[in-house]
Amino acid sequence: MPGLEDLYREIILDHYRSPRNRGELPPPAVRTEGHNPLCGDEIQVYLSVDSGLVSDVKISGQGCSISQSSASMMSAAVKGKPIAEVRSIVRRFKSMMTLEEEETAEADDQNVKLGDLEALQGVVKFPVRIKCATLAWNTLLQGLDEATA
Amino acid sequence: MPGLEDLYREIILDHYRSPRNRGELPPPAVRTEGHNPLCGDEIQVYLSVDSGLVSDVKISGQGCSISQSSASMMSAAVKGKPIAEVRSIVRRFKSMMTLEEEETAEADDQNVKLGDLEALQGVVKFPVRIKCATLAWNTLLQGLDEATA
Amino acid sequence: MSKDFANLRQDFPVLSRVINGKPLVYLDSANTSQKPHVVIDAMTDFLENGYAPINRSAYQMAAEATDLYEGARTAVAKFINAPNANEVIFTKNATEALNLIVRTWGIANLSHGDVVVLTHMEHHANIVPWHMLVAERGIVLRFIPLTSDGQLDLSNLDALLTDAKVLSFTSMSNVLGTINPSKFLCAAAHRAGAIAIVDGCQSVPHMATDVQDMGADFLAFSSHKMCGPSGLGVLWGRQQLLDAMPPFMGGGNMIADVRLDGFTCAELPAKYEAGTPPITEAIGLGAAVAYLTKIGMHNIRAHEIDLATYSMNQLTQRFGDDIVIHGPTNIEVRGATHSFAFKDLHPHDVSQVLDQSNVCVRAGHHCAKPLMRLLGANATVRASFYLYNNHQDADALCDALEQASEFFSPS
Amino acid sequence: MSKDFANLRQDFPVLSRVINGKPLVYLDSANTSQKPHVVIDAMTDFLENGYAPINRSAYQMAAEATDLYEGARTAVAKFINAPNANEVIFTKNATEALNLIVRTWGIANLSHGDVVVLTHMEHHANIVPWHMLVAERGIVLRFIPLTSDGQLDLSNLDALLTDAKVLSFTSMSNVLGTINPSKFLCAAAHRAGAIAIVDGCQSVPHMATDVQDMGADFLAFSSHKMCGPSGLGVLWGRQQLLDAMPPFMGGGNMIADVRLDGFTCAELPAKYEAGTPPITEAIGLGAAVAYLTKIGMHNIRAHEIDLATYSMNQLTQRFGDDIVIHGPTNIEVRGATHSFAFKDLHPHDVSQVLDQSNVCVRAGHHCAKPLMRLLGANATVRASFYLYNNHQDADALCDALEQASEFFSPS
Ligand SMILES: Cc1ncc(COP(=O)(O)O)c(C=O)c1O
Ligand SMILES: Cc1ncc(COP(=O)(O)O)c(C=O)c1O
Repeated sequence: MPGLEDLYREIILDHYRSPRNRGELPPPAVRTEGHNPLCGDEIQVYLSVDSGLVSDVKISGQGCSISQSSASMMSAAVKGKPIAEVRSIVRRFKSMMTLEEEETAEADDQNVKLGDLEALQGVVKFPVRIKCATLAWNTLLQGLDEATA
Repeated sequence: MPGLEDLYREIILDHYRSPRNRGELPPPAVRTEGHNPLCGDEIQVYLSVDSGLVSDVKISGQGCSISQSSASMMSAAVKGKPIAEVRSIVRRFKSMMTLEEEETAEADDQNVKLGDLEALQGVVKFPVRIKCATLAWNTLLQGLDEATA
Repeated sequence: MSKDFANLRQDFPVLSRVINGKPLVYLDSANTSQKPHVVIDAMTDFLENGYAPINRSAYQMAAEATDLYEGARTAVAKFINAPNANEVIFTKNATEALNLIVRTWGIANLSHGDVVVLTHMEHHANIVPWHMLVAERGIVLRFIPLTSDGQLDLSNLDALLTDAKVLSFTSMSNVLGTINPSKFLCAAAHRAGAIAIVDGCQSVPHMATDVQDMGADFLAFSSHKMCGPSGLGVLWGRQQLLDAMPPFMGGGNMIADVRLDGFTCAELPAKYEAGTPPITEAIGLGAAVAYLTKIGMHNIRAHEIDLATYSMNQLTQRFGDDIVIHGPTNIEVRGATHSFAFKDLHPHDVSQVLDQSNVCVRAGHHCAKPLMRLLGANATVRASFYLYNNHQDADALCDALEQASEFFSPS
Repeated sequence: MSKDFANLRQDFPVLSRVINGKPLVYLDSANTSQKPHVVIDAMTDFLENGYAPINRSAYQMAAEATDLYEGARTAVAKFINAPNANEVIFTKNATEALNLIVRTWGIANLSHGDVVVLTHMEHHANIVPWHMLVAERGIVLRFIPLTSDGQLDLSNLDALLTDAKVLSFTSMSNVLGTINPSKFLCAAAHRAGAIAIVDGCQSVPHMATDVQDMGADFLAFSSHKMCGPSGLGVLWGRQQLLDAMPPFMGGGNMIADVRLDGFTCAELPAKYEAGTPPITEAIGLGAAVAYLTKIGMHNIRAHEIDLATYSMNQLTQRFGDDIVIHGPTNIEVRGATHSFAFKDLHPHDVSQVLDQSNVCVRAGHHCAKPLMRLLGANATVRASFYLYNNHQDADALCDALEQASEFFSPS
């Protein structure tokens, strides 16, 4: 059985205790909301897109350590990046979070580095928590689609 | 396990092969119809009531040996009898057909003789067939209620 | 019969039951099938060692239970070649699956005057829900008639499908054994602009199913007829349709959010699985599907063609004009299900005498009263075979019929 | 704890499961309960020796199966003191039972502007089906508010019930453990001219139920929360109401006749049991009801009062202000179900650490989001006890909470 340390790496607890990019953005930033129907957690992602870049991102809402730290790390990973690269990061992260190897990744996603986000790899061993880790990411994707529609 | 002889007494097969009171009665005779939803059997009971007597009764429809012979014996048992006595016979018959002793019989039902109908007692050992045996009786009851309403 | 099929009788504990010194001859599988050890054990093992809620709690036993439950869904999806496991909805039986379609897709898409085409050989489960919509909404039902040998009469199909919004049909008749040309019918429905709903209750247990090749939009079937537990049915539907439909029952699990003033639905498949689902039962069906797959659906069909041929021959050879077997004579288009009239005996009386020999058949209207009226009978005797039956079972049926004949012949 | 209750732990095979060297501490029974040997055995025995269809075929094994199935109905009727076994309808879960009422009685009796009164502590299963009727028909929902200690605030009850047609409420909150005054509420509903629907999911497994004394019109509950199998729920209703209502699902068994142009309904209970029912599951519930009756519902309630008191005391003594337990403090009006907030830890994180000690609790919204909003939380940790729990389980919960506290405290 995987132990607690596999799930709660130090870096995760750090992001949980001091979340980055907390807050809101005023319009015209895009605001999207995500629910985890299992536990009732809610998250809001605010997204500013500017000349092909994710120029700013903020996170609000509540959740467990996994969903909060995942959101915090995500915000740090995508802020200031070109949209195409952000989508690559999302794909890489989501494929890390799937149990079976789904072929969703595209060729050049390999070049993308997940950095700190690798710490969330342990979540896969706790399938119930995968939805916690991916909540912010699915919400971000929705926002990206809206912002670039 | 009860054998076939318990179910198919000779008198039953006789009524099945030569059913009594087959046919229809024209209005103002009351016509009621019964279904056995299990096997699809249908029966029609025609009932003439005259100055407190069941002056005539006829049976049509199709069914298995148990339902047909039960209908035939019933017609013979009630024809020409006062309505109160007919109701007594119905109660006695139905209580013979119940597995658990329900207290539906009334005091003076004891005086009623079932005669040939006793041959149907064996049906109780074959619970699935009870509905066959009681189909005509329930249909008769409906008719009585209509005729005396 | 191949040796494999002779051996697999041991997989079914109930088949060794002896009543009155006679072995069990179970010929009522079109009604409900027996269960192999592996299915019973999967359920017992789960109940004894790992029973837990699914999709709700986060502890290990709950995660394991969720894996087993979702694993069963994936197995069922593979069994019918569904493109996506989320398109597989667990219901309580096939009847709920068919009602679900009518109350969701039907309510959203059908209004006064809209035409739904059924066939004259449908089970009540594929008639009565539509009748309800006739009463509520004034939709119009048309019925594909039958040929004299119990096949669909397709000579007028295009006219019947004109302006139709739905074609809903059984892939195999539970009375006649007729195997309908599902792929052809789905294509015809689509050409006419209708959706195709397939009642797969009688075919899914007995032959390979491929919803993509068949081209169906919805498929309904029952766990209990395919070696799985009671209390469980399956609805498969194309994701696009399922996503667009309104919900069926409201409650836990099917929601994304609930407020005092409204709610939003969850994604598939949760959207159509309100409340605590049949957890143990789904796990049992998962085991049943694995069992059937291991034997091979093509082998099962071949075995049943052999059984259908042998039993049909025996019945006609031994009883000649005394028996009228309904449905097609061409075994290519029929399953191993024989409904018949025997002499002038009432089916109830026949089955009663058969029961003395521990031969289990169904006597009745088989939940297909419109078809029975067409056959001119209130009831038939139906002997239906499955993978665990053999030639001896067919012989036992014939022997018992002979006894019935003797018993009721005027002495 | 009395010796009897100490011994009955052996009746539940899963309780001897050891994970990671630690025994199972199952505190999720408000979600779904474990099953005793007698229930598992009743199901296995049926599947191995007598599985057969019910109400359809006439052979001996089918007759035996029908007796077992109908015997279970009679046992359930007696368990809740229903005047008539035909008033007991087997559904797939309590959610189906509640939806059934809304889609039959509700559709037949409620129209635009009609008022339905619920409470602020309802499970989604007793909210969402009504929301659907709000959207379809424009009925109006009112909610009985709660007091600060999680009881129904009845100070305005008469006003809330004015012109109401329905009062539908849970007899015990699955979140707060609050036991509602069902008899009083049914009487109040009737005084106002409304019918009373009781969601008995949380009370029927834990205390004696008497529908006649309670005065309810409908009662819904689940097999799987009362030691019975999954895939089965119960709807009880007064015969007069059930007889008058339109059918719910259409199909086999629920009909008296079907023609191409319409159908007529069967009598109770078949009218509401379309298709092949959960046969094995009903037989399992029959065994569960016999098991609970033998122990005695009053003894179970007494045992749970003891558990509730002990666990409440331990939690508050050991964690003081670090724990906030929701709901009433008076054990007379609460079951052994504790929802709580622990320090500033998220319930998911708490339950994850508890799982390391094999302590199984639920973390989430418990399918009662409107109530969660009232509590100002997205989620709580819920520990729920049943007849097989003991003081050691409460101690294990407290020990594991201490570990959670340590694990997350800044190092
Ligand atoms: C109070 C209450 N009502 C309804 C339900 C729904 O029961 P089921 O999931 O068995 O349909 C539950 C349990 O989940 C409950 O606790
Ligand atoms: C063709 C067909 N459709 C539907 C059904 C209904 O299935 P269930 O009783 O499992 O709901 C059956 C079986 O009874 C069937 O044979």
